[in-house]
Amino acid sequence: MNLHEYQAKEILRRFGVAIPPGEVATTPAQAEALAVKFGTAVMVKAQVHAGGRGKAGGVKFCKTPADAKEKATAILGMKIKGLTVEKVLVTVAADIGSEAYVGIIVDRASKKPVFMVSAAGGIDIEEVAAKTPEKIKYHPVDVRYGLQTYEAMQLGFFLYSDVKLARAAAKVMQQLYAAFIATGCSLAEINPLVVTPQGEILAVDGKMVVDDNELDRRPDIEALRDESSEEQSEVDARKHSLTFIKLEGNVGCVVNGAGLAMATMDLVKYYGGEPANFLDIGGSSNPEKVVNALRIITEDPNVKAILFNIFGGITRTDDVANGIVTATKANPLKVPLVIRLTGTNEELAMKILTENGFAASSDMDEAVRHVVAIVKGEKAA
Amino acid sequence: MNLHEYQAKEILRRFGVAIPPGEVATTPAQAEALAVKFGTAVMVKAQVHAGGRGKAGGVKFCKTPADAKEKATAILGMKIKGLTVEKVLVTVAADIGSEAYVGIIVDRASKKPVFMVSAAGGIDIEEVAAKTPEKIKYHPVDVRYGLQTYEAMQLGFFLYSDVKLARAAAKVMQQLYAAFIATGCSLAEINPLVVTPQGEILAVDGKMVVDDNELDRRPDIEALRDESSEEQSEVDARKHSLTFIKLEGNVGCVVNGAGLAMATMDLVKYYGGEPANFLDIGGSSNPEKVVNALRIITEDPNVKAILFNIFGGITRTDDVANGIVTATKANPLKVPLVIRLTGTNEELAMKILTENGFAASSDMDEAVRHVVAIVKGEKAA
Amino acid sequence: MSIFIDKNTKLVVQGITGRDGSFHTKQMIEYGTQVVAGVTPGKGGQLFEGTVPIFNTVEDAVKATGANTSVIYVPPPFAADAIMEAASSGVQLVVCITEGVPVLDMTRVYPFVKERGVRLLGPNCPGLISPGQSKVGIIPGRICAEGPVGVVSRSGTLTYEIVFQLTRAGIGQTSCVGIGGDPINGTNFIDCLMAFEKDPHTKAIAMMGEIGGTDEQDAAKFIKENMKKPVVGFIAGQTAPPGRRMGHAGAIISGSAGTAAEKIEAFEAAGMGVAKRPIDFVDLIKARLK
Amino acid sequence: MSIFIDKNTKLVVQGITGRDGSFHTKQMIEYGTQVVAGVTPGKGGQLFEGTVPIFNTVEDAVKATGANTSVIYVPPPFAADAIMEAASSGVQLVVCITEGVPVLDMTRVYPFVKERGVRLLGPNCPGLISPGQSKVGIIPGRICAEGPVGVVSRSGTLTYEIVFQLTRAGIGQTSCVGIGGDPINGTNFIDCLMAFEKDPHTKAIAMMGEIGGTDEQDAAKFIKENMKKPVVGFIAGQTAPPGRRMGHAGAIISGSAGTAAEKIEAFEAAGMGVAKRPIDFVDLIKARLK
Repeated sequence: MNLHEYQAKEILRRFGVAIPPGEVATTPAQAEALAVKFGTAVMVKAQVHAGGRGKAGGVKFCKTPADAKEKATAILGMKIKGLTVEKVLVTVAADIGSEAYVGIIVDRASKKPVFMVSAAGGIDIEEVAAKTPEKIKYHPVDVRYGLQTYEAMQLGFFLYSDVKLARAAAKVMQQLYAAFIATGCSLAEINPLVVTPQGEILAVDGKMVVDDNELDRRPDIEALRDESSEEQSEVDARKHSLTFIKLEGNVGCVVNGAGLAMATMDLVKYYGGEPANFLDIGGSSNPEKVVNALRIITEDPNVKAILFNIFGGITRTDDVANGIVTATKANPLKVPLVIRLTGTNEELAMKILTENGFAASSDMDEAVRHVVAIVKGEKAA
Repeated sequence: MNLHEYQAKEILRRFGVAIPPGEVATTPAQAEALAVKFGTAVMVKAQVHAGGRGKAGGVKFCKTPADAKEKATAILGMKIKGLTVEKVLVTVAADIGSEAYVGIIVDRASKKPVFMVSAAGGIDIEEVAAKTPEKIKYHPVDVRYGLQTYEAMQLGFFLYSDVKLARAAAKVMQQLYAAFIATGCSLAEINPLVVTPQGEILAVDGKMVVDDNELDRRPDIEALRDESSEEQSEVDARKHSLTFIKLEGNVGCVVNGAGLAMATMDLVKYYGGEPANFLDIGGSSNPEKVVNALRIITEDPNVKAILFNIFGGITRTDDVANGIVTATKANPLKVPLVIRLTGTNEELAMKILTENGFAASSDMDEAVRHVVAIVKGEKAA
Repeated sequence: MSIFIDKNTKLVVQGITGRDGSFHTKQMIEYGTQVVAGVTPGKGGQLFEGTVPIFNTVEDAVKATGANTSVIYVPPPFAADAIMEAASSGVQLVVCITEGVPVLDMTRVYPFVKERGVRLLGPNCPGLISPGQSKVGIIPGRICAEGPVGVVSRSGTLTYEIVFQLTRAGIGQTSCVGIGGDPINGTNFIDCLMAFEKDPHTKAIAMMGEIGGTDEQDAAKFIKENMKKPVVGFIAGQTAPPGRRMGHAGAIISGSAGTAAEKIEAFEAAGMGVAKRPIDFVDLIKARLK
Repeated sequence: MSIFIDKNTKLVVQGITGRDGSFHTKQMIEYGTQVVAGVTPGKGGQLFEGTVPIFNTVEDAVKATGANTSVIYVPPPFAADAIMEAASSGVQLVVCITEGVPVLDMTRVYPFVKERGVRLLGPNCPGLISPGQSKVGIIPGRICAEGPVGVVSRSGTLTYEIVFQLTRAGIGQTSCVGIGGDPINGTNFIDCLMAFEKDPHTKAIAMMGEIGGTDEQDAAKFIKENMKKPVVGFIAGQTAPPGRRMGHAGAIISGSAGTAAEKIEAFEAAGMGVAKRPIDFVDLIKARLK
C-alpha cells in the first residue's frame, strides 16, 4: 500500500526525522490559509500515488499566500497519470544547499532490507543509478541486529565528509530504518535529503510503501489508506480478498494463482485476444469470492466474454462451481462464459456445473482458444 | 545493582505482568492505612537486598489492618543479614492454587540469557534444582531474534498442560523477557508465579538485578538505587568509580585490577594476615581515585596498615604516586603504608615517591610479607 | 528417485485441525504420504481422523514420532513463528504453504532457518510431490505420474497446469517442486536445479518462472555453467502491465531487470528450450528425452 | 613463534586519539608493533604523531592499509559497536581493551563476531603480546622476554605480575594473552590452550584463573584430554568473601561451581601444577621446562 507524502512525513517525524512544517489542504482557500500561517514561502505539492509529480506540474513553489492559492487551484483536480489530485501538501519551502538520496527497499537477492544512498539526490536519481552507479552506495542490513551505528556512520560519511553532517545523516538513517521496520514497509525513501545553507539536515520529500501482508496486524497503517486515490474496481476487489488490475481488453479473466493468471492472459494475447483484467481469486477459496469476481468483471462495459481458468489445488473447484451458479442465478450474465476447471474436487464441480446448465472444459489451451474465438465473433458462446 | 521487590514489580507491571496491588510503607501507620485501602488480607514484606527474608521473619500474612500495623512494627527496623529494613511492601494477599518458578539469567556458558522454569516454584526452588533437576527446564534465548512465541509456548506447556494457562504463562515469559532486556538486567525472576484457584496467573514476588555497566545509559534505573540499604563505604567507593567490599581484617589493600586484588588478599592471608577490604581502583586511573581510596580505607578503624599493590598497564603508576602524595599531604596517615609499584611510568612514579619521602618496592611478595609483619608487630613501618 | 522427499519422508502437519490443514492432510494420507503427527496447541493427546497423533508443539511431535519433514498450514500472522518452531525441532525440511506472510518476517526467518541447516520451501508455495512416493503440500496427486522429468516453478497453479499436460502426454515426473512466488523464499531455482542434476532418475527439467526479480536469470547462468541435463523454461507475465512503480528505490535496485523479455533472452542465451505456451512443454520435453 | 599476533600483525587502533588510545599506541609503536592506521570519526585524513594515518571508519582504514588486527580503546557505550565495526571490516583479530561493556551488548556481539569467523579477545582485557614481535593492548612490554612459556589469564594486572616474575627468573614467553574477566568474552582458556599446544615454540603454559564460572574446570578437562604440554595453574580469590547472591537463578545455574577450591581440585585432577602464590610459578614452570 502506498502512503501519501504527507502521511510518510508524519511517520518519519514521529521517528525523529527533521522535516519542514507542513499540512494538507483540500481547497485553494485552505492552501492560502496555511501559507499565511507558515508566514513564509511554501511548496504546494499534489498528494497522489504516482511518480513524476513535479514534471507533471503537481509541485509548485509559492512566494505569497495569494500565489499558494493560485497554484493550489491549478493543482487540485488535475490528473496525474490518470489519478485525480484531491489533496495538496502545503509545506514550508526549505533553503536547499545540497540534495542527497536515501532509500531502503527489501531486496530479493540479499533477502535483506538494503539501504541505497547517494550524494547526487533529487529527481534524477534513477539516471544517476543507471549512468554513474559508483555514486550510489548499497548497504544490506541484517535485521537480526538492526542498523548498527557504525553502519549508519559509513553511510553518513559516504554522503558528507564533514563529521557533523555525517553524524546527523547517520541519525537520519537510523530513524528511517526504525520507521521502515515499525511500519512494515517494503520501501521507504527520503529524496531529497537536504542540507540547508545553514548546515541543517532536512527531509524535504518522503515516500513509504507498506507491505500489504502487514496491514492485518497494523490497523493504524491500514487506516491511512486513501481509497479516493485508487481505481474503484480495485478497491472493491481488495475488500473481497481478490487481486484485480483493470486493463484495456475485452476478455474478462477469472483465474486462481498469479502465475496461472498471467499465463492465461499471455495465452489470450497469443491467440489474438486482449485481456480485460488480471484477476487472481487466490488460494483458499469460497463461493463468495467467485460471486464478487464476476460482479466486478461484469461492471466493466468493455468485457465481451468471460473466461474462468481454475486449476484446483488449495482452491476447491466445487467452491468455484458453486460460486458461478450462485452469482449467475442472482445476476444473469449478459456476456458469454467459458469455463475451464480441473483439479481438487473436479468431479463434484463438473456435476454442479452440468446440473445447472453450464459447459466446462478441463483443457486450458482449448478454453482460451474458445473465448478468443467468441470475442472475435468467430464462434458462438 | 539489586532492585527492591516493589521496584521490580513496578517495572514488570509496566510490561504487562499481572501483579497483586501493592504499595510501600515506611511506618506502621502507613502499612495499616494501606491495608484499609486494599480492604482485604495483605502481605507485609521487608524490602531489603537479602535473600531468605521469609525465613528471617520479614514476610508476614495479615488478616486485618490492625494486624498489618503490628507486623509492620515488628518488621520495620529489623536486621536481615546485617541490613536494616527501612521499607515494607504492603500487597494484597493472593489465593494460591499452585506456585511455579520463572527466571532469566545471563549465562556464561551459552553466552545467552537463559530461562529457567519449574512447576515446583516457591522458596525451595534451589533444593528442587539440586535434587530433582528434571523438574527445571532450561532454555537459552538467541537475543538476535528475541524470545519467539513458540519458545514461550514450549515453556508455558512445561509448566501447565492446560492450553489457556500455557498461553497465559507464555505471555508472562515474553513480558518478563522484554522487561529483562529493556531494563538491562543480568537476572530477573518471578517466584512464585501463582495460579489462583480461579485460574488467574499472578506474579507474587519479583526480583531484578541490573548489570552495573548498563546504568550509565539508563538514568531512570540508576535513579531506583536505594543507598540507604547498602554499606555506606561501598556507596562512597562506587561514587568515585572504585570497587570496594568491606571485610573484617586489618590490612587495608589498594590494588589495580580485580584479579591482582584477589591474589593480593590471598597472599596477605597466606602469610598470616587478614585483609580489611577488597579495593580495585580499576583500569584508567587518575590521582583523584587514589585520594578517595585512601580516604575510604582510613575511615575503617580496624585498619592497622595499608598496602598498595599496583602493577601498571593502563593504570599509570605516576598517577598513583601523585595520588598518594596529594592524599597524604591533605590528610597525613595515622597507620603505616607499604607501597609496591611497578609497570607503566614506573621510573617517574618512583621519582615522585622518593622526592616526597616514601619508600616503595617493586616486588609483590616482599611487600605483602612486609605489611603482614607490620600488623603482627614483627616489624616497624 | 526424487528430490527432497521420498518414501522415507515422515511428515508432521502444523495446523492439522484447521480448514486447509485437515483437508490437505487427508489428501496427503490418501496419496500415501507418511503423515506421522499433527500439531495444534491445546489438542495435544487427541487423534486426527482417529489415526494421526496430535501434539501441542512440534518439538513434542518430533520427539515422539521421529518426523523429518514439516508442512505448515497456519494463518499468515503465525507462519513465521511456525517456520522457526519447525526449523528448531530437528526436521530437515519445512514446507510453508501459507500465503500472505509479511516479507519483513521472512528477513528474520531466512537466516534463522539457514543457521540450522534446514531446508525451507516457500512460503506461499504449493509444496512438492515425488510421484508414487510422497506428497507434501497441496499439489493434486492425480495430475502427476512417475517418470523422468523434474519440475520446478515459482507459481502454484501454473505448475499444476504444466504437470497435468506432461502427464496427459505420457511424461511422468521424478519430483515437482513449487518454490513459491514471494520476494523472499527458502529454496530457489538453483537449489532445485542442483538437486535434479544430481538425481539419477531425472533426465530433463521443466522450469516455470515469472516476471520480477532476477532469479530466472541467475538460474539460466547456473544452467549454462553447471548443468548437463536439458532444461525447458517458461516465463509467465509477458503481457502483464508494467507494475506501478515502487518509488525510485525499486527502479534503482532492479534497473531494467525483471521483464519477461529479459528473462526469455537469458534462457535462450543459456541454450535452454523456451516454451511460449504451457502446452509447448510437451513437445520440447519429449524432444529432449529422446 | 607465537599465537594470534606476530611480526606480520598490521594493527589499526580504534579510538587512537583518546587519552588511553593515544598513550598506548605510542607504547605499542615503541615496542615495535606495526601500527598502520588509527580510527577517529571526523579526524580522517590527519596523522597520529605525524606518522600513523587516521581514518573516519575501520572499513576505510583496512581498505587503505591492509590492517589485519584491530585494538579498541573507546568508551564502554561505544565498545559493542566498535567491535562489530572491526569484525565486519576484514580484520582477523579484534582486541577490545574497554572495561565496563554491558553484558547484554556482548550477547549480541558474540554471535556477530562468530558468524564472520573473526577472533575477538576481550572485552575488559589487557590484550596480548608476543615478545620480540608485536604487542597489541596494554601489557607493559618490558616485563616480557622471548622464551618458551605461553601465558594465558583472565586477569589483567595479575598477568603482568606473573609474567614479570617469570622474566625476572630468566623464563621468557612465546605469547602472553589476557582473555579478560567479563562473563561473556570472545576467546576463552581452551582457545588459547589449543593454540599454545600447536605452537612449536611453546614448551609449557602458565594459566591464571579466578573464582566464578566454570571456564577453569572446562579448561582442566580439556588439558587432561587433549594436551601434551605441561600447564601450571593459579586461582585468584581463595580468600574472597562469598559474593552477594544473584537471586535463585544464579544458584540454580551454577550450583556449587565457581569456588576457588573446586577449581583447584579440577586442576589437580587434570595433573596440572598448581601455584599457591604468584611467585610459585617460577619454580613450577622451571621444573617443567627441564
